Amino acid sequence: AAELAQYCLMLGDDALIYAHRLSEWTSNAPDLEEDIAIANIALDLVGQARLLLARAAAADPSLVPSLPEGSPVPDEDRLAYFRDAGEFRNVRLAEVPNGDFAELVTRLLVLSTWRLATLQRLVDHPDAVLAAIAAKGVKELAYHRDFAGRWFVTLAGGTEESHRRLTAAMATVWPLIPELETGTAVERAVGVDPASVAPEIAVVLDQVLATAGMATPDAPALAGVQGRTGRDGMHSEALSRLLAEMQVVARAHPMGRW
Amino acid sequence: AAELAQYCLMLGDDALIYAHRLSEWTSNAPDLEEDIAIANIALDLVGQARLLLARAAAADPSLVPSLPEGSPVPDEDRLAYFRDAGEFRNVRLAEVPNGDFAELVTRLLVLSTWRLATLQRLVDHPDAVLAAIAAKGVKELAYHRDFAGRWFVTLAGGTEESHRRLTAAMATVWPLIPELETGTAVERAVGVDPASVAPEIAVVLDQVLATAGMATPDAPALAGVQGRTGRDGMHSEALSRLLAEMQVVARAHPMGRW
Amino acid sequence: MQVDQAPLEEAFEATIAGNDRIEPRDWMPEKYRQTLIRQVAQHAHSEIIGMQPEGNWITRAPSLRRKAVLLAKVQDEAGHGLYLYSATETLGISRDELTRRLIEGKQKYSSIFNYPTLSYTDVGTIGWLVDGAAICNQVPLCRTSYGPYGRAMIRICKEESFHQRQGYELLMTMMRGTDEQRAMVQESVDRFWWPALMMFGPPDGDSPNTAQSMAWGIKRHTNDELRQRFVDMTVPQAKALGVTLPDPELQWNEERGAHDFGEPDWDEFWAVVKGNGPCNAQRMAHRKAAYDDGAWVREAAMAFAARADSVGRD
Amino acid sequence: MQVDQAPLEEAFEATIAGNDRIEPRDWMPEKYRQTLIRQVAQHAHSEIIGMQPEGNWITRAPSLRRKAVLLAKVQDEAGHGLYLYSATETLGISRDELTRRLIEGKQKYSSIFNYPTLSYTDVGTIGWLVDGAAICNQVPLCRTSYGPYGRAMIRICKEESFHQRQGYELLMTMMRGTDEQRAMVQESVDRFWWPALMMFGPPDGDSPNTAQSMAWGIKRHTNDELRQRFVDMTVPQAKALGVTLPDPELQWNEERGAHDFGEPDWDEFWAVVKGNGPCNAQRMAHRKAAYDDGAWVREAAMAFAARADSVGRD
Repeated sequence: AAELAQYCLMLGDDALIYAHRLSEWTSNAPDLEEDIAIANIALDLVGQARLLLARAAAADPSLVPSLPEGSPVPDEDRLAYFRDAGEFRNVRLAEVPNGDFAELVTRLLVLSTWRLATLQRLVDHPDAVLAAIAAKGVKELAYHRDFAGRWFVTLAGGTEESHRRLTAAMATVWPLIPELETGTAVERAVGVDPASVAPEIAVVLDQVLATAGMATPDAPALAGVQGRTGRDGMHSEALSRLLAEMQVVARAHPMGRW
Repeated sequence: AAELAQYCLMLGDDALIYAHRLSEWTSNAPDLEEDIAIANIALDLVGQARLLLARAAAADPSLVPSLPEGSPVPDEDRLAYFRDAGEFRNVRLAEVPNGDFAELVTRLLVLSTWRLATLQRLVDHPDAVLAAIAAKGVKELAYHRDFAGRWFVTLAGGTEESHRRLTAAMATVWPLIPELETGTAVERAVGVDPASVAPEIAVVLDQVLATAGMATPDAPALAGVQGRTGRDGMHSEALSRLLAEMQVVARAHPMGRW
Repeated sequence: MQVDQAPLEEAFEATIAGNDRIEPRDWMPEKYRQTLIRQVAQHAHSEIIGMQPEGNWITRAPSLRRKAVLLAKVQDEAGHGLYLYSATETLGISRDELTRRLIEGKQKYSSIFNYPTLSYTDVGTIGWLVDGAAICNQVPLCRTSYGPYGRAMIRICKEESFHQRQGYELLMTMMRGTDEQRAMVQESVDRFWWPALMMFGPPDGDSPNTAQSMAWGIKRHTNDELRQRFVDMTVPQAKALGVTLPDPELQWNEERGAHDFGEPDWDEFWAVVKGNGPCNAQRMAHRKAAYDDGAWVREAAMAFAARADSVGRD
Repeated sequence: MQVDQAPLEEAFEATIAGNDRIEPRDWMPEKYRQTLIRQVAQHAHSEIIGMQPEGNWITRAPSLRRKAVLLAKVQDEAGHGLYLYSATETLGISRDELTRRLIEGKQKYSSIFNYPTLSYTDVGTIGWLVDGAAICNQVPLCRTSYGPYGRAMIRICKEESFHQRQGYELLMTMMRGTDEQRAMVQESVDRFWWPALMMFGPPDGDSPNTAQSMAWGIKRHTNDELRQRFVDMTVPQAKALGVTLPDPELQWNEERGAHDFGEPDWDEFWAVVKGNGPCNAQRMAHRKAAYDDGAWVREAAMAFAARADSVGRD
């Protein structure tokens, strides 16, 4: 159960943290249609995060940060708002600061391709709750990937400027892909081994890149610290800043009702 | 004593909050000399803030936020780190987000001219502590104003681009000047009535603008909310975001020693 | 060559008189068209600018449930903007042109969005008071004489009243929380009460366009009528919530069967309308930055579509 | 026309042999000049890039006293960068050219700054371990053969050792704080210990330039000698602090009169040197953005100065 909880935390944190980055786009997108679509994707991911964090808390209550006696803050929010950066288990690609719209499209393409492949395999997971979360998520992720894929092709074949920006975005996103594929003992034990989905991700990305006429960047992996990366709680400098913002109101009111 | 404390809080918060904005420039300035100069100005203002907040706490201990029994956090830090946005008394010009270097120069010119004129009058204040803080501050502020004034003239007479940016910066800064000159009952009672320094500020700014060949912007005052502005605890949306960052580590450790 | 407009005008007047809808293909007086463009565009702009004050708190929402609710609400506002721009486009003007008019300050948006949101509580207060006032203004517009506008309003009003209930529910929940939370609710209501009353526009005596708009069936009630309706609706809600409305003159008038209430600060109102509110410059700068930053994306999409199109035609 | 270099070379060698300083006007071998440019520029770049990891915490410093200390420290680093660029300029290359070489990745900076700062504690750890290691490297450089470099190092070392004491004092204070704070100190030391050891460069066997640099008096000790000195200096400090250094092989060797210690992960070292550390791209992007954003200011200053100059000459 402790491992299942850890695994749900990983998937939940990916969703929560990337939803935060997506939500920063609200009222800043290139046009209304994209503003709505991005908010929608963020909303799906917040929904997934809630279910996954709740599942993690149920599977291993010892994970849940304790608050003063009588606090009405529910478990999902204790996990979201009362953990520090080193306790988050998301991959770093979910947390790095936003760039331009090309960066959004590229990152979303990679993350949604990866997450879709993962959730598809979790649909039959022995844990019925996780399986149900995955089944719901698969439909959502298919839309996310489709949105990203269409824009990826559009930007690739749009103007010189959009092509240039997409190339730059790929250079920043690609070094974070190996981290997605490495995986941890927990993932291998109770979830989907990322190494086993890596070939599928490669096929999908190759296909999109081929359609778009973009070359795969030849970028080495972004190193961790002593081999440890996001899944191990070793993050980039960006995460603590993100959390300072995300958690500020909740932490000011540990006894608050919302 | 309550009014003196409030007054020290106003002057202290101006220094603390603007020092924060200045410190955001660290490692981002146009050249090393400016990076050093801006850090120096921020450092002077942090120093002034510490003395003023400590004086406020001593003059009216009821102002100081209470922390758990036995907390070693000193009064100056309780005031800096454990008040919410609505309890800060700085003018809004101190808190609005940074723009480009022209904005830095313009804002610093206005704020340092105003603060220098104020501190010069406080040198003879009946409160010996405040008078001493003012005497020290006058020397520092003279340097800040000089730095800003020289760059103001340089940007005005530099390139078309720098002239255009300076004009735009003035358009964002000028609407916040009337708030500096309005003043509150507290300032009139125990400090320097801002209305009484307004003519001197106008003379200095006119002089700098004349040397630079820049026209005074014809900008109406930035309104408050129901007539209330920074001195009344009514701030812009930027302050709560600034504080979320500034206070995050201190608030996570109310019993911490640093 | 002058076409004889008399029969067209007669048909238009008959439609208005019969409370029927004018549709995009129908003839309409140029002033009617311009008035509608101004009003519907202003409404659309209000939805888009209105995303900012609440959007300010999405990343800081204090629970995941509230984060989802707020994200969905701000997304709805973008959706409303979209319908309303579409309705305006049926009057012969493009969304891009409307956006340019907004950014250049040639068209306005609701002044309420020029006030800052200073705590998360403001999300609830905006839902309760601001959406509440908007609904009072908008429900009659569901019967407005221009078809596309009326139909957009029906959908929008349904969602707005959902938002209003969500806002009220947030405040109600906070009132059951800590003393600090209750104080936050009161403080927020104190700040938004008067600006909410101003949302109905100046007193009838100072509202020169009202008469014509009512004659055309674009508007259905005067500003003061709607303001009174809002106050009467809100006072019992405030009581149930346990907050005080910051108006010492507010009291029930048995004779009128309505509440008496104080006069908003109309100087403040006009200052904000003229662009000098606390956030006008900030809201416009934000909108302009998003529009400018997105230009290359819109251009890329157009270039891509044009290429796909020309390939399709080959 | 070939000048006879023999007497010049002889004079140069004599100066080196006598442990005297080479000054900018003195003749020097071209390879000596190039080696110095590379080394002093790398040192200057390290100071400038080194502002970022600590600067990351200025706005979040948990007390006003610490905020002032940190601001002053990062400012000192900018100052060190300034002296060192000036020293490099005496070798006939401009600061602007050096900055371009940095941004284009043609010159390096110390790899330690490619590790992230993940808590405020890292400010203390960097002061203690990173500045500590820097001092071990730099104290001998005060006697380096090139005059301007040696004199800059004297001033820099004085300030660095002040920073080192401040960093150690922060950690010491935190160790007297809460359990959580003590855990933060240990976690931070665990992350920085090995990268600090790597600051002395690869093992002597893999350091091909060391011999020539020592012969020229640019360098005074081998990498391994300095690393040993650092370990021996730091172990008792760690004990006084109450933290464990994360090396199971670390122990006093009575025979050698020095500590034995484990081997750093040299694969990690070379990966970071080659640009693939956790923050290389981020640090370079930050530096490049600041440089690019400042271009219009530097141009304005030059244009203004040129105008003032031409007026002065009229």
